[in-house]
Amino acid sequence: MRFAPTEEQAEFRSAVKALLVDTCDIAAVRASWGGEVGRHTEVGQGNGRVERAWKGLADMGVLGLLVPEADGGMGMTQDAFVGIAVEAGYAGLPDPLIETAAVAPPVLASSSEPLASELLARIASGEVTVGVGFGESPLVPCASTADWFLILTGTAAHLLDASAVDITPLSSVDGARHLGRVNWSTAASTVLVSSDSDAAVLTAARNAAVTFSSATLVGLSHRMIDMTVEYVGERHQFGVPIGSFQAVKHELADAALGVEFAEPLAFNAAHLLSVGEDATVAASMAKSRASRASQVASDACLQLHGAIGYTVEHDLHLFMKRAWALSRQYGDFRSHRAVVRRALLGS
Amino acid sequence: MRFAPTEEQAEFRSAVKALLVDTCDIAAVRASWGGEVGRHTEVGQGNGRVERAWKGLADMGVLGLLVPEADGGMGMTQDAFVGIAVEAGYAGLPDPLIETAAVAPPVLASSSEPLASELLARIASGEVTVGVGFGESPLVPCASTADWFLILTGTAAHLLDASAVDITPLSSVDGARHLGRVNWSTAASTVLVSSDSDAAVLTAARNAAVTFSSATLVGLSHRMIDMTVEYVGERHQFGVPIGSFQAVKHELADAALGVEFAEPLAFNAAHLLSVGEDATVAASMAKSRASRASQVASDACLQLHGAIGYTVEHDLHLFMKRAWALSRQYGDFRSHRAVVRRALLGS
Amino acid sequence: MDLTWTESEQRFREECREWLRANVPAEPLPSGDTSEGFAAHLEWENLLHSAGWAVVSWPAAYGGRDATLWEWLIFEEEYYAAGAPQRITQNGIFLLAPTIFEFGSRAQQDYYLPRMSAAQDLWCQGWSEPNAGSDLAGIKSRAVRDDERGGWVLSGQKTWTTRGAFSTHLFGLFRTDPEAERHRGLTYFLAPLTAEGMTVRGFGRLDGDEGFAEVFLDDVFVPDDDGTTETMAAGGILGEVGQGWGVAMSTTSSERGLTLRSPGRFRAAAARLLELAHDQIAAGVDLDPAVLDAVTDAWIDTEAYALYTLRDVTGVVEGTPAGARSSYNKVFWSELDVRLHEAALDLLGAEAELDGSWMHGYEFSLSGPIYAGTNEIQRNIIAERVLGLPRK
Amino acid sequence: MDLTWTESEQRFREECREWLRANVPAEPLPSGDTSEGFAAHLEWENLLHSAGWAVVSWPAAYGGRDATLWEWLIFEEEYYAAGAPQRITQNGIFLLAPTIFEFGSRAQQDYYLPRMSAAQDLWCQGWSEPNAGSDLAGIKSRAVRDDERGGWVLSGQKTWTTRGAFSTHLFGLFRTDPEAERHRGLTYFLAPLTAEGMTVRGFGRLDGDEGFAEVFLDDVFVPDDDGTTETMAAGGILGEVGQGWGVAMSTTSSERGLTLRSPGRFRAAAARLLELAHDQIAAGVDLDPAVLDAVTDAWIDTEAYALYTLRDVTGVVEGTPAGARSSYNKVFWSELDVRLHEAALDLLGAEAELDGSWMHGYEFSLSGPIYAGTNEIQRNIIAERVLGLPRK
Repeated sequence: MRFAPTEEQAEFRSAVKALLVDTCDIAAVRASWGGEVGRHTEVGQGNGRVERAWKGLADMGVLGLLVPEADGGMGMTQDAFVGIAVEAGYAGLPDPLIETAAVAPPVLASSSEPLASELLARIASGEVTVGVGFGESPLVPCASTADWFLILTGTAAHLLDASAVDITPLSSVDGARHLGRVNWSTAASTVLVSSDSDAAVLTAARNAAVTFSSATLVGLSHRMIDMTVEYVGERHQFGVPIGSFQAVKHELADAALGVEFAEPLAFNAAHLLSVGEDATVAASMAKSRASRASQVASDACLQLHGAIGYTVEHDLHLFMKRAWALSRQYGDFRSHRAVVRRALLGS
Repeated sequence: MRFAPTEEQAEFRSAVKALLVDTCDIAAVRASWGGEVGRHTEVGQGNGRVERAWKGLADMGVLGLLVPEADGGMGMTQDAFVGIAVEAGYAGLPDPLIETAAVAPPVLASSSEPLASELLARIASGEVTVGVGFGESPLVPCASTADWFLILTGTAAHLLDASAVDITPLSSVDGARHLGRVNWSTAASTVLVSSDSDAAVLTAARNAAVTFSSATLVGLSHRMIDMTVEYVGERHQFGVPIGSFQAVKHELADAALGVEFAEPLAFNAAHLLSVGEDATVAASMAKSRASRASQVASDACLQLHGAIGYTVEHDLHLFMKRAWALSRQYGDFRSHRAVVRRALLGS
Repeated sequence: MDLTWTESEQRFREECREWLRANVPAEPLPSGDTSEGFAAHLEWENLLHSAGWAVVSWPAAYGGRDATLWEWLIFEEEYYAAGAPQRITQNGIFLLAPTIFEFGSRAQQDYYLPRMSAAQDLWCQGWSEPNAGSDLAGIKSRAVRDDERGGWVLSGQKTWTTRGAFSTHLFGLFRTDPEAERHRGLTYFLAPLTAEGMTVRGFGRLDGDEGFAEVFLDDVFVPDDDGTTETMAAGGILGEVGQGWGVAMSTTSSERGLTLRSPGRFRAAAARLLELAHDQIAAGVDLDPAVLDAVTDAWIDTEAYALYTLRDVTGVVEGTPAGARSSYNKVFWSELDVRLHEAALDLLGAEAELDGSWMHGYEFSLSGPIYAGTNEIQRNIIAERVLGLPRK
Repeated sequence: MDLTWTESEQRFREECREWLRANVPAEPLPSGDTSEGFAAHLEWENLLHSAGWAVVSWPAAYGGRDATLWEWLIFEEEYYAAGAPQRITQNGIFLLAPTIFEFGSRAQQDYYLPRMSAAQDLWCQGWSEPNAGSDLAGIKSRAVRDDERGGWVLSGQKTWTTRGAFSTHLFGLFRTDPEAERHRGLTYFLAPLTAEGMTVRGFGRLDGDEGFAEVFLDDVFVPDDDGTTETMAAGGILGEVGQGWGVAMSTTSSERGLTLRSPGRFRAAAARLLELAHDQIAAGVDLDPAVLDAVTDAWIDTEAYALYTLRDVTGVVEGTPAGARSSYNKVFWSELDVRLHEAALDLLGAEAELDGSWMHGYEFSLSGPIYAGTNEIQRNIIAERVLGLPRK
């Protein structure tokens, strides 16, 4: 029994953190915001990508972490990825990291098609990104820049290249999302894996998206809390730092409490994915808690920043809006609790 | 438009409050606790009644407030009673006041049986109490001392005298409850009003029980908050009254906030009963809020009292346990919210 | 209790409803906190004023129709139910006007109020400063006496000035006695933003609107009041010199209290929320029962707020205003507004993040617990001034 | 990560389970916080001890079996899953023993620990006083030096002493330096409740048990330690004179931390909760979906707590104990325990008020956020010592 990352995993995570501090600072996140996004025009003209960070992640092997060694990856397991997803959240990295590097690879690796193998290699090298969507006509972040799309319906994983889909760009509250609704036509040729052939791979893909978006939310929440701790330690009112008021302390303590107990659930789900067990309930537990914790943290952090947090010039909103979006993507607090409820109580 | 008691109602309520301060002090409540109640033996040997208060209420006309003048009552409407139910809650009066004086009279008055008229007169004079239960085999407080039982099933109001029912005494967490499960046999002769003949009277009886138990909970919550305000103003820790800590302030403010906004809902439901409109949704709104507010208030008040509140020697538990019981009697927070939900959304 | 409207009140409601039905723009105007939207809203204000609906509860002489408080409630209910535009004049009408009514000279009332109701003068609030937000008494902007010119010279910086970039006038507190501490030695000033020495810098709110501004005052001259229109146009003082705190507190309690947040706004939002829920149910969207509970909770709380307000208005009408209890009001409506919008986002599920009216409304609702005295401050007030807990 | 148990740990689990299956009383014992129940529990403690299960993680010499922290976790899980009796020895084993292991002399360890594990000495905690609850440093009970007799004379009053009426010994803090303020000048004493000058008055808790006591000390003499069994039987001092605060804080953090609240207790409660839910569903009780959500929420939080503990234990085993972060632990388990029981009451509906195991458990759970440092204090610790917010 040992519930902690290995020393090697912890060191790798630290290196990724250092890379992101360097390549994905707040200015980079801000610059990734999109100009086409109606009322957010003043923020940026970006495309939802931080290329320098992406290149660094490829160079370090993060993008190929779950790609088999035979395809040029590191052939590692999901418990090595979960801490990295937390760091990506902490940095506010807008790129489709968990989709490209953690959801797609196991699905591709389960296929014997030559295309799949080729794509794995190009994922590991950072050449392509993959957009992931749930359902027939899904909302997909980073849709405008994705090279490939992996669409998970109830019964199959469909793989489509960007030219095979029709994307309607949609404006998200998070200007870095570059969301698109993906429309496409099912065909036998689009099916990469079906539930008849390999249901476990489909389930694992769903669970990976849920698990790693939970981990990302944990990171985002930590970031918002850290920003707020710093702010309330500096901001003075009534002659003292506002962080010395007990109401402020307790609001932040509660925010931290929620994140603290969401985190092990995400790590547990990643562990189950690693050992090939069904992680459905575990992933839903994680997303239910991480989504709610991120909401509690957002609310507390905005409130404690007061009016300054309510401006686009302050950085808080960059993280908060990402949390709002991710807390509902791949299922929200309540829908994931319902998964657990049905597993426990049948209804 | 005028949403406030009349001057006359307000004065009457004040007089009732004064009576209860005098006749139903904490010692009287404590003495009403029962000796047969297993683990609470040390508290009292009472029968769940405060006779002196009951007599006073009869003398003042409270018990006959809703009894027609022809039957010896005051022939007033429910909006004159709601403030009194709040005061009964504030005092912690254990007697079956709302059942005897507010639920039973309109049902009895709708019947043309001579027995009904006789009973109304005896209610007004304080000679008899009525236990009220919902369902086929209900839990009824003050069951051992009730002279009559009014059992509301889905389709009828049954009236039974104490000799016609079989009571299994049950121990409640609130030692003043003297709860019994009432078993009895339906017969044509037990039906006082049926839904075929007068569905509105049955609905109003249900709504009266729900509305006035909400008002009672409002009073109980006010009492617990007042006790706590007093305690935290006196109790010193770290060299200051603990009431000066912001966490204590905010916990009490939140408790008060819940009660503050539950109260008008109870008054509104009583008003609808007064004017003969269907109060089902209004009563459920009130009970949903009053139940929840009383729970928030109990939790806050116990927590802020600390260990002393956790003793039977301190008075807080007398009110808190009554709130626990009443918040679930006649439907709890969630089941009443469900009534509103179905009315709004159909499911 | 009498929870019915009189016949005359019902007629008043009919009249409101009819006019609004005929005049509210079919398409919602662009946000009044953007430059293009502001112009459209100004037009709407002119229309409202010309029809006598701008300030229903004011005297006719100032552009109102002498409506009762009950009628005002009815008007608000109909206004929001009709989906009529937000009021860009609201900082003046709801925050400054009550103060002018209470502390202004007759000449000031006659000059400022008609211009305000006609949207000729558009007022913004100069309360917060970079180091004075929740702690309003920490104000550092100052006004120095200039006996030679006969007036006061204002300098300093105000911030978080809602719609400051589009307004024409500022009201705010300035320190006139540099020796006095905290809330003593402050004076309540009025000044045009066009005055020499004023600089306004707009900046963005997180909901994407540009509605915030910083106002820099660099030796802005406000002349003494000689009762002439000319000097009043150049600004003035409300109440006595040095008494600004008391004057401001009266405005603050209007802001926190009944006047700003009539239940109409929340009832209209609750009605839209129910509509959205019915639409989603009809569309066969798989909704967790807990989402329907969230909708129901928000609806019940809206009703509770509406009833609470009726009780409060009864109190005001009968001479027992809410006082410090208005802090209950502020906390409740601001947190209710968040819950109403959260429930809508929950109904929308993954589509909640899309830029739309509910997300926009949600973002706006998040400012409620912050502005007009943070809810932390309000809870202190409830605990100390309503419940009677010790201050220290 | 390796979330599997080793073979030897699995064997340990089997052994626990088998012994418990064979020995746990079929009918629950009456509450150990009542006089009749206490006797039955004492018998159980003797049985546990004779089979070597009383203190599994202690050295064999003191009655344990040198189990690892992981094995201790397994034991706790099996113990609660089996519905085994509450531990009336827990104040000694979990609160005092860690302090004796850390601060006691070898002679003290050899004397007190075996007697404690065998339930010969039953310890209660003398922390709180009428004016020192959350503010432990406000302690007024004092110990005065008596050089002539060679020892200390204790006087004062302790209160909220859980199971004090049934215990044989008291550990607590006394002021040895009357000049020193607050947490300076305190010393950690051990004393038998049978000593001359001790008066114990039991009183009732709100859950109906008699488990609280006040202890009055009227010149109780505690002799200096000369290493003999006789003097140790008459009491003693843990750690240095005047260093009681530091010694006590180590005990307090054991109380707050991992040792007292293993996840086993909550997992067992969550399992019973699910069973109740299934029973109610099978019985056709009309349950609002929100009640099932409350059950699910409590279950998820229990799993989260169990995983959190595994992480913490991994840290302890690898040399990075939780420190101030154990306040997260205390807040979470104590509020989780309330939610677990609330969910059960919600399942029971109108029958929740009946005197039964869930209501009794609910009442007991309400003490969790109060004792062992109120959750208000714990949240202060989280904010100040974990997050780093300014103290003042």
